Amino acid sequence: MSVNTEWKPKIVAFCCNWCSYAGADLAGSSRLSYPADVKIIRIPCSCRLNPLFILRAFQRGADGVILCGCHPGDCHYSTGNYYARRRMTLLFSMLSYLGIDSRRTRVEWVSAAEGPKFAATMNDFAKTITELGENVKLGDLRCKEN
Amino acid sequence: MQRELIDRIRALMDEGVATRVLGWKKGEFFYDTEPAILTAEQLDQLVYDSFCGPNLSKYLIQEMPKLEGKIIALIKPCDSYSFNQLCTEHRVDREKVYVIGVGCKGKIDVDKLRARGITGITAIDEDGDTLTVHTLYGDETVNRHEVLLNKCLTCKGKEHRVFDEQIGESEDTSAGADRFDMVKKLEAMTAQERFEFWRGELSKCIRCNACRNVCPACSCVKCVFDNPNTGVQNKAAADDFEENMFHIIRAFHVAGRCTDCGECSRVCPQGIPLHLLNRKFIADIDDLYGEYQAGEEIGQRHPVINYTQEDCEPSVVRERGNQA
Amino acid sequence: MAANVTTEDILRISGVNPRKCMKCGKCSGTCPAYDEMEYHPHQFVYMVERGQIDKLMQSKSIYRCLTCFACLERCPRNVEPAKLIEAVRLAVIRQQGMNHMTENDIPALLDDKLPQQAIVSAMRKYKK
Amino acid sequence: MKKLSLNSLNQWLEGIAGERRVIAPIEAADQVNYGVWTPDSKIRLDALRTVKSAKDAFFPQVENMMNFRAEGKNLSVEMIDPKAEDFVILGVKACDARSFDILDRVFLSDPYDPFYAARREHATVVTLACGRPDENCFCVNFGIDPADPKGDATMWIVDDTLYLRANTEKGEALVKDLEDADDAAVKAQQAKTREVAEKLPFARLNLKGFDGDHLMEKFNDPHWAELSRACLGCGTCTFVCPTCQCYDIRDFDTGHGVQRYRCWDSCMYSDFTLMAHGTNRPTQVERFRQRFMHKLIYFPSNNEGMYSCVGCGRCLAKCPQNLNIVKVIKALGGDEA
Amino acid sequence: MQKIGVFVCWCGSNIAATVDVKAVANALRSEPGVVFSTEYQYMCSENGQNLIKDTIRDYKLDGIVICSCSPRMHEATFRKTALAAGLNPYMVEIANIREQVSWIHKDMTEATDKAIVLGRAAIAKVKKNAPLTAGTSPVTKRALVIGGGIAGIQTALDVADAGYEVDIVEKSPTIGGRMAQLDKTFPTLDCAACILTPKMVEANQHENINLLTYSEVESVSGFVGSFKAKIRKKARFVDEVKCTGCGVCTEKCPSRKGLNEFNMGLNTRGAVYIPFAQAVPNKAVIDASNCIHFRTGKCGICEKNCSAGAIKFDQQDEIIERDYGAIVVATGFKPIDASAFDEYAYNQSKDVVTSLEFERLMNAAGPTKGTLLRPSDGEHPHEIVFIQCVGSRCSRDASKGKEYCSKICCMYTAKHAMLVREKYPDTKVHVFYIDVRTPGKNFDEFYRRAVEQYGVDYIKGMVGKVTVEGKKLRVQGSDLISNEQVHIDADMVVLATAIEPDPTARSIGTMLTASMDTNDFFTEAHPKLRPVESPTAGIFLSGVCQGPKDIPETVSQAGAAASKVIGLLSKNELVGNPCVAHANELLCNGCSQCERVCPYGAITYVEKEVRGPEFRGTKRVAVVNEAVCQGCGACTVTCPSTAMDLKGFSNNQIMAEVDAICR
Repeated sequence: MSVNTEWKPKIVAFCCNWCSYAGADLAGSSRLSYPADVKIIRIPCSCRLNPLFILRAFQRGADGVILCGCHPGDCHYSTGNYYARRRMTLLFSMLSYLGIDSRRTRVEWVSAAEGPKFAATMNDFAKTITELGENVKLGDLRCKEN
Repeated sequence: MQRELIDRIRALMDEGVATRVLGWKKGEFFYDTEPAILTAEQLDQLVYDSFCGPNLSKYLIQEMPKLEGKIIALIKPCDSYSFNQLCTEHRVDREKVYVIGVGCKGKIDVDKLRARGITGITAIDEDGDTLTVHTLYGDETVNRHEVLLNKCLTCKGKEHRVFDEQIGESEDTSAGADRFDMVKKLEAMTAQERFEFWRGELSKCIRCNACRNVCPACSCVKCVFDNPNTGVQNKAAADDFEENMFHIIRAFHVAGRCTDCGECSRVCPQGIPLHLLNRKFIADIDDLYGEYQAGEEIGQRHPVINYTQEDCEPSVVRERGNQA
Repeated sequence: MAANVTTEDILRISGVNPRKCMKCGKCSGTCPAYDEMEYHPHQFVYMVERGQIDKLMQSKSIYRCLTCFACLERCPRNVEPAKLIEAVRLAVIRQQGMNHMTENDIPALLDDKLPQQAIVSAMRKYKK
Repeated sequence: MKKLSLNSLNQWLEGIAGERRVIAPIEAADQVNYGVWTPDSKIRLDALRTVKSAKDAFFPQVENMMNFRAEGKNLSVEMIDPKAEDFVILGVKACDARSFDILDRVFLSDPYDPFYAARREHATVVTLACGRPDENCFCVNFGIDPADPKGDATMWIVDDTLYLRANTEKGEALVKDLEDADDAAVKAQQAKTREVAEKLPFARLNLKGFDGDHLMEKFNDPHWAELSRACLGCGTCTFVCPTCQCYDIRDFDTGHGVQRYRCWDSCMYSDFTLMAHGTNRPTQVERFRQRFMHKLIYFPSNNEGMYSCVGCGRCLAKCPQNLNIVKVIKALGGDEA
Repeated sequence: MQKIGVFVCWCGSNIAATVDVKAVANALRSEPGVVFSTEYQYMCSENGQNLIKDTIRDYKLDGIVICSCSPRMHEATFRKTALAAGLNPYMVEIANIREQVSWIHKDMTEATDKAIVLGRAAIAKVKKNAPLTAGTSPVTKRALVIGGGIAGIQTALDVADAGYEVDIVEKSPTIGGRMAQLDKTFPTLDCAACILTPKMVEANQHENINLLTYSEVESVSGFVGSFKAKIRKKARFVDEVKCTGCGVCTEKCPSRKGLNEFNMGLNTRGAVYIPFAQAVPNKAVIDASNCIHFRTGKCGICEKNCSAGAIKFDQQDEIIERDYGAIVVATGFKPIDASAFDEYAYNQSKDVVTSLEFERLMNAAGPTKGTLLRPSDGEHPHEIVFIQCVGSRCSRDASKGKEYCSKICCMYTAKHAMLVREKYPDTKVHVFYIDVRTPGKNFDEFYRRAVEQYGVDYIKGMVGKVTVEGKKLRVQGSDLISNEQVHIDADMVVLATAIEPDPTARSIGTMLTASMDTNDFFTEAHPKLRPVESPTAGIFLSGVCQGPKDIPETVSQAGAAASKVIGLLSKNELVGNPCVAHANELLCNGCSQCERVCPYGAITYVEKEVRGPEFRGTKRVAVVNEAVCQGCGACTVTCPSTAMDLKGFSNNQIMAEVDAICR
């Protein structure tokens, strides 16, 4: 792949409202920076993340998708993240099976108290995605800006 | 056996058990049998032979609301899993079906004969393991096992998981094959090789929806891909992505519910090995959450709508390696 | 000597972050060689942070440390003073381009009071 | 008549492909479909039936028609120029060749389809006679001679030799440099093929009554329910069919604008011709009936008796549940001729 | 086309310093559907809100997007603003350009670009929003308090005084908790028992309070206003009604093996025992693991000696199921296990004690009847070393302690030092400290009194090691001010051990789906503005379970939690969250998968007559109980046909956001 210095990854972070979105807020109020390439979408619970949304993001040009939710056992809805964990494990495995680099998808449990972890996670994920470069395998050519 | 079956069904109908039977009927050739719902008068059209490959259980869904009393259904051992799964999902009412577990010794795939260059087929004589194929261009002899449907090569065994009565002998035609062979082979490839394999296969897809429409697990009243309100409605893949999207989501939606009946691959006009997608989910489920066979019993809670607190993290996918 | 050794050098060599220190003094409270030292473990940490590397490098204190790791073991904040001391010693060695002493110098220095551990650690540190 | 050793086929094709695209039956991932030929392609002229028909070359499954670009609140429209480039489609069987005539009736009559027309105009169709029809073939019922297909040029394969005959100027231009040949071998093969074709199980279907005069009678025939019972409502038959020409026009929001494209549609689908109030063919029986009524009644009654079926046998071979047009003709057509 | 208004907030300089708010407002103005876009210094101010209200009315807006701080901060504010202007409050979306943009990015171009993208996503979402109306659910007018320490007692008393029923569930046989174990309290040095026991008695006698001691909460289901709890009342093997608390059985019991929990295991008690003299309820309890009857089937001396006939060896655990409108967590704390501190010889010498053990040694009701004696030989100690921050402020590893400051140790150590010096002026007292933290009313004065008036020797530095030298404890520490190592031969060493949440808190947190931090302290809904509420509606926090605090703070938090509970219970019904799941009957397959994943049992299936363009007839469809549904969305992803969708976070809304972000 040609190295484009202008290229910036697009990263979608789905955050559960109760833990990880609050963790992101804490990262913000603690002034812990992470790349602006990361854009957060608030969902009520990690179990709200439909695989359709992940594929949609990749279709539309996302280079990485990360789901953040409450730590297992801490789900605001008690069991949501357990379902999310199974679903995402299976989905990520399937994407990998289709030859999509599994480093483009990630799940990280971030509590409301873990602002630093949120920022660190996003920094690390953005770094990984930047290294991986543009997502060409799972994108939709029609959605490329031209 | 066909005779015995017809006699028994007629007797059941005479007893008033049911007025109709879901089975197979004769086609234009000896091999193009067709799923059919027959009344007592039409019973002579009923066929049960080596070409009754289609899984009939899904047809019961549309029969349910029409039924007064029961319907007789001919269910092969492998189809019994689909039947149970449909009962679990309340799509089929066990009480409304009189299940005749029909024996099965593997079904023949005519396309496999064609793939061997045997065309213009007019008749087949079966003698044990040997098939004599008569064609417009002469006769050929083949080993029966070699031309069985792919799904028969990973036969789930001769046991009917559900029945009211059983007729005929069954045989496990898997010959000890590991159904995850190809899944493992793919897993062992590099990501790029896997990507190319699937691109090659999925790029053939014409989005005819045969895989979806035949699938007993894909029983949605309205599929997300047909529904204009979902935002993902899609009639033909206008981009590679949409081929991936359709098949990933389809496999995901049936994950945990797929009984591995193999119909998706059987019906694909382009010969895409779609079962390898579903089987990957099955392999992962078995591996990560414990062995599970959908449709083994009625009322199971499948692994994708279940959890344990100790489940592995999604990072297991990365950790298993072979990603780059 | 040593004018060009900076705090950063010491931190890079040691991998220690002295800012984690909350100045509780437990390292010094536990140090068996405390009374032999001009600067004590907690001061080491403080002085490195303050950039007083020269003073440390010129002090005999750095050779009094037994590398027993008691300070490192006891520190509630994982500061690891012993590693800092080691790093300062290393900085001295690098400056000199040679060892503080050779193994041949050791026997003459031996006496009854010298703990066995000091000999072992001296061997480890000074052998080329 | 010209000839060419099959061994030199690639060489010949390379010559053509230097100037324009060559579309031919190519095997990829175990299936033979029409595709763009390259020297690395596995060409399969011997395949009796490609999975999809040759119609894709003129009427692809997905085709972009226009783009809308959004800049803030402003929208600009950009039409796609249907200008096509010259290409050669090679190895078209008699049935598929006939399908082009049927498609022409649809796309070249009013309203004229510029996309289809441009491709037709730029194409050189090279057909290939059948040597080995199979039990699913029934083209002879529609007056098609599998041994002598039309097109700009016609090919026959006899043993290791490819015989070629130009039928038009375009065809002549293509084959003129090849070696001249005697047509005895071709004649012999044609006789054999025609003999087999006459003996095929569906060589004599009774098409009496499949016309506009019997529309209501056929429409109301009681057999439809039984015929369609096993239908899954998939689109296999329509998508492999060389004459099915229905399409849907859809918009895709790319994020920067909208692409308006057309894609094949299938009358077997529940959302086919979906309207605001719902669908006018709510059950599969009606959808199933629509497909065959169109092929066997509506189309011929509007097109001087030309059936919208060419007897290629793809739907027979590919229907997952073994439903097909022959069963329909037999059920509705009364006695054998 | 909808009419959307966009309002970009400067948040003073919080946003405007890093984000070009004018550029954001301008960029968003050109988005399709946006008819108005502006910026303002403080959108949440009255003027800002008026601007929004006026614009909604003037432009007849269908939806608004506020680009401001986190929706967790002001979403409710702006929803109310919208409502006041006649716009459905759920037609409001927030683009978080403060926490997610201005506060974390330094580059203005980058931050502005990101703010625009987030604004676009919010616009895309709001265009797919639908007006929502909340449903209502009833409130059970009873509260459950988990934990019977001072926090639980105070909360219960306050709630009960307001006229609502309260059940206190306490796992030990008596209420009173940690405070009951204390001798004196700082900074007034009044006796803990003297101020606590009247409250314990009051709780016992209150007509609205029901004490469930020796009981544990087994499971909790339901939601705010309608919780259902299962409580296991463990068998005491003593009939609580008949037992008079006379104590004869406890004296006659021949087993003396049970460690006395109340005295921190410094002495033993009988197998049948009353935890302490002022226990409430003052009823005996049999510890079956130490009881000879339960081990051998013999003995039964207590039974023979009980004139009330209260001993019931065949008593069984009892499960009580009750409904509650609110639940208060007051699970308290315990000191950490000091045995990990080998350097202080805690495991080698009985004379190295924790502060709570020391508390018992000083207490008149303790094992030494209040005379300070060395546990090893019963002699008076003449030199005592106190070590502070044992296991507090420790970041090295979890086995060694806690990263947080335990807050109370400085003060209780000063108290101990002072009490020793007062009672035994001949005893030398040294305190090793890192910092002395005394923020609190009269706290620093108290500490200075220890130094100035009582002559306690405060040494700035830490102890490195304590070794046992015969009858002495050799303490080696550093004095950072004199810059020398000190060696003290002490008779006793007292460790000011860190405190940690009670070990039962974790399972209760899971049961209540109340979030906890990494230290197992319960998380408050907002660290400043909602400190006594858990993020889980209807769950309130009282006392140390939320974080270290002393008695006055605990009592004030208990009162605050009580007022929140009263506020909740005073309502007859609650207005629910309208962002709940909803099943499209036409699309529903009737497969029951959603029913299986719903954590609240909010989904049921019914046979229903359904009419649609493609289907008419009776079918099995999912129905969501909107009062029970909490809106997690687990069902929506389980549903393959997307028949199940979540209002406020619908598939189309989220996909619109995805599209806008990836554009």
